[in-house]
Amino acid sequence: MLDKNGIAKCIARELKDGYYVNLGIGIPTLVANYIPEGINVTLQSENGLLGMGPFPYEGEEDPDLINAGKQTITTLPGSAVFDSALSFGMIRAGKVDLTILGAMEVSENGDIANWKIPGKMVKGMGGAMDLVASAKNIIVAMQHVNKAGESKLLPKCTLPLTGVGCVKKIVTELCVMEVLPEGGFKLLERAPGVSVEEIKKATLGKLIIEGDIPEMVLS
Amino acid sequence: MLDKNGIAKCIARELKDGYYVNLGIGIPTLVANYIPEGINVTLQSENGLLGMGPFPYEGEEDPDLINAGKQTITTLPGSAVFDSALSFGMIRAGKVDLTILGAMEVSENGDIANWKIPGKMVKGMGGAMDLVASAKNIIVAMQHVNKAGESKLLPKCTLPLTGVGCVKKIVTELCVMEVLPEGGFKLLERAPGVSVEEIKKATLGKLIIEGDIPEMVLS
Amino acid sequence: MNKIIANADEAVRDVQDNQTLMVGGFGLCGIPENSISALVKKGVKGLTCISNNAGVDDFGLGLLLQHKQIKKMISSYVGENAEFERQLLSGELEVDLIPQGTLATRCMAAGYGMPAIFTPAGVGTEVAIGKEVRNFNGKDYLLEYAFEADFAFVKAWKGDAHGNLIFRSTSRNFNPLMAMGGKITIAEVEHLVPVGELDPDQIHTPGIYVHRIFQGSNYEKRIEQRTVRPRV
Amino acid sequence: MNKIIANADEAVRDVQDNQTLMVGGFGLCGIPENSISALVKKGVKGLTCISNNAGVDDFGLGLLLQHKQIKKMISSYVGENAEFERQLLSGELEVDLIPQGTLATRCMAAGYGMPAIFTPAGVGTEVAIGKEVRNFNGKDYLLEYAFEADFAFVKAWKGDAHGNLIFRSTSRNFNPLMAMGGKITIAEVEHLVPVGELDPDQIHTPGIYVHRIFQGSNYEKRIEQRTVRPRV
Repeated sequence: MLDKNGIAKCIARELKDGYYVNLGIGIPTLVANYIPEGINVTLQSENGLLGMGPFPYEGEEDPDLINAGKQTITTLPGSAVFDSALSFGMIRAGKVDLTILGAMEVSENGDIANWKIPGKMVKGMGGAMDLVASAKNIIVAMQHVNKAGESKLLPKCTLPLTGVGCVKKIVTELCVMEVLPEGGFKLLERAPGVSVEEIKKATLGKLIIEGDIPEMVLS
Repeated sequence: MLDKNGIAKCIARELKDGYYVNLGIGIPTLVANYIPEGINVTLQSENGLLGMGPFPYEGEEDPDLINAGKQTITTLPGSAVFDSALSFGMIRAGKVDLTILGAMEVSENGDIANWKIPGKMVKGMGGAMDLVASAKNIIVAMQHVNKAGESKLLPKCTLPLTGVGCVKKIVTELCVMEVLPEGGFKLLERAPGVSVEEIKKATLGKLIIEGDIPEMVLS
Repeated sequence: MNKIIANADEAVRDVQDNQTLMVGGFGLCGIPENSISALVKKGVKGLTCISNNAGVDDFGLGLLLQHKQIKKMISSYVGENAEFERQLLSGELEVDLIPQGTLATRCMAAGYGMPAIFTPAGVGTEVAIGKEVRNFNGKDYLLEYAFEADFAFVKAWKGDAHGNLIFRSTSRNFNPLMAMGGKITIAEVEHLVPVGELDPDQIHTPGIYVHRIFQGSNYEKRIEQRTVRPRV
Repeated sequence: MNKIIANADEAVRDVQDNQTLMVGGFGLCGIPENSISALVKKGVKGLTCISNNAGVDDFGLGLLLQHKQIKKMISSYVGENAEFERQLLSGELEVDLIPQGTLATRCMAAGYGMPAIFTPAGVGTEVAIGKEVRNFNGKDYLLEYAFEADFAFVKAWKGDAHGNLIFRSTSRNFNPLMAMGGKITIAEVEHLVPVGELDPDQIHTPGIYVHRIFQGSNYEKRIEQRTVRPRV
């Protein structure tokens, strides 16, 4: 079973040299801590920055320099700043190679719901709908089940959608799954110590298991 | 009868303090020489400059600094440079107060033809179609008749159009005319020494003459 | 060409009840602090505000909410704000939630003279309800209309009497887009500099889009999520 | 993130016959001189060039015309060029004339992920033939599609290994727009500077749009219409 950092570490293996990556709030943000050595990745923050650096040292916070989660950050040599329209322009144009974000539900055809729970105060979709509608490659980082113990991997989302047929891969505390173009969650890897049976039990949508499912190896 | 500089001088009276103005090639360019005292006007060059200054002194030409006519120019304090899309964006958004350009023909409903003569080598419309489709106020500066002695003020243009129903005012060597919303060239002023009869003779489109037509006074 | 006005009160002098305002900034970053204060002081009511966020309880647009001056918010993300939630639940406040990129692009569209744009954001979701869907090259897009506002309020780092603006770091965000979308655009700047001091190549918003500019004062520049790393 | 390549020949190595190229510049101002020379040397044929102009007889795209490498020009204004006229009249060369603002915006649209845009330019003229006309707020607009090119060639003043670009004065023109419209974008720069030297706030084209960058050489920067005023 993976903790949040484990999920982040697992996703970080997907990063390729030269990638431009947009990281959502929560677990996705942690991916930045596990970028493999020798791999150069540029982080895009959709409020208008390419080349997001680490948090500033205390006392060096700049109120004019924040990320999309409104956290104080830093730039790096080679950073570029731009307005919000160009930021989503480059996202829509498919220039961002990988988007990693959280979800409340994912359906077996790749639909994602992560912005609204009917009956609860709705804060808004922020940039999530733009990102999922545009990114070439979307990986969801989330817990396999919700707090009530119900599967978040469903035949069909029950919550209002953020995007349709867009999720390519899902990493949870239990496993890594690929969403197949024809539908279904194809099990790729098990988290350390997690059995296929446990994954089956926690997955309500169509789970596709072909051959032996290897346990992942995280360095 | 006005010469080219006279036409430019006459049009310059239309300039108001604070105006952003786009000047076409030819007579319109001369308008910049007659901006009334106390009137501040900012010239827009559609290749991407606000605040176009005069030609450079010899030896100070900068190949990176040209106007839409590809002439070497200068900037002024307060100039701003931008790309071609933003340049036409501000034109389309109606931020340019006045556009002055030449024409081969103007029709009595304000259509303009100034880019193409069938059978002759066509160089292109450049930015003219964008300008005439977008500007709030378009003044045409041209000769009243063509080289063959035929009127350029017509019931209907015979040449391929640049824009439809867009010309507001026309200044020729003979007179100043307004294009009425309901159609027709309303005669506003005669050039010095030009009679109404001469203007009538040179105008093929519907000329509207109401009351006494004053002779213009140019300082 | 002198667009300089004395101060924020003078800047908002003709804002009327029930008008639509664009307000720049992302979270509390790059918001027109002085103009917001002046709008509170002026007490205009029934405002529709187009702004990515709605401030916090006691800062940013939260100040206008506190005084019940806002009728409707058009935003992508709201609610770091208890008063906002109260007004929303009680029905005093309307909220239109719009994807962030759509919001940015609709503001930009006005400044580019484009009456509408196509975006894939929201296709197949409740955002698409009632909207025209059109397929280009096998992908569906929504038709979304340009935004225009009676007034746009933006905050820049530097500006001059012509209205030319330069923004600093990520406080740029929505500001240049909204500067282009106002029928009247009002810029407050940290540094009002003499004409000629700004490099023409470095101007983010050409002055043609700006109608009034003033030297702001007492910038608080509050930080919403202060995050730091330990010194090693 | 190192996008630096050795030179122009290396930059154009995989350009194929019959591909579509965007070529930045307005007249001879801001054209990618080195890349054009390398394309001449490589001898690729049947090119479709999207470029505001077509150069002069012995410079700019005129060089590619001279060697009969261009099949089609997509431009707003052409013909300061005898060889161009000859090829056009003989039917060797196709030309699509497009309003300048439409051309610029169609290039930009690709970089903004917008499949099409609306513009009033050309409504009621022969440019509108066969195009969809749509009325917004009482005004007619044409639907025009985004341009994409196999390669975009741009010329910047400064650039770094990440592909970030800064343009100088009006040599900016179409360059940033075409930089966004290339499937592969190749930038040549007068000054290739170390990463970190460019101010993030002053970058005109963020590196994400640029795939290859090289230090250009021997810039001629020819002036098409030298105009001066007398010293008094």
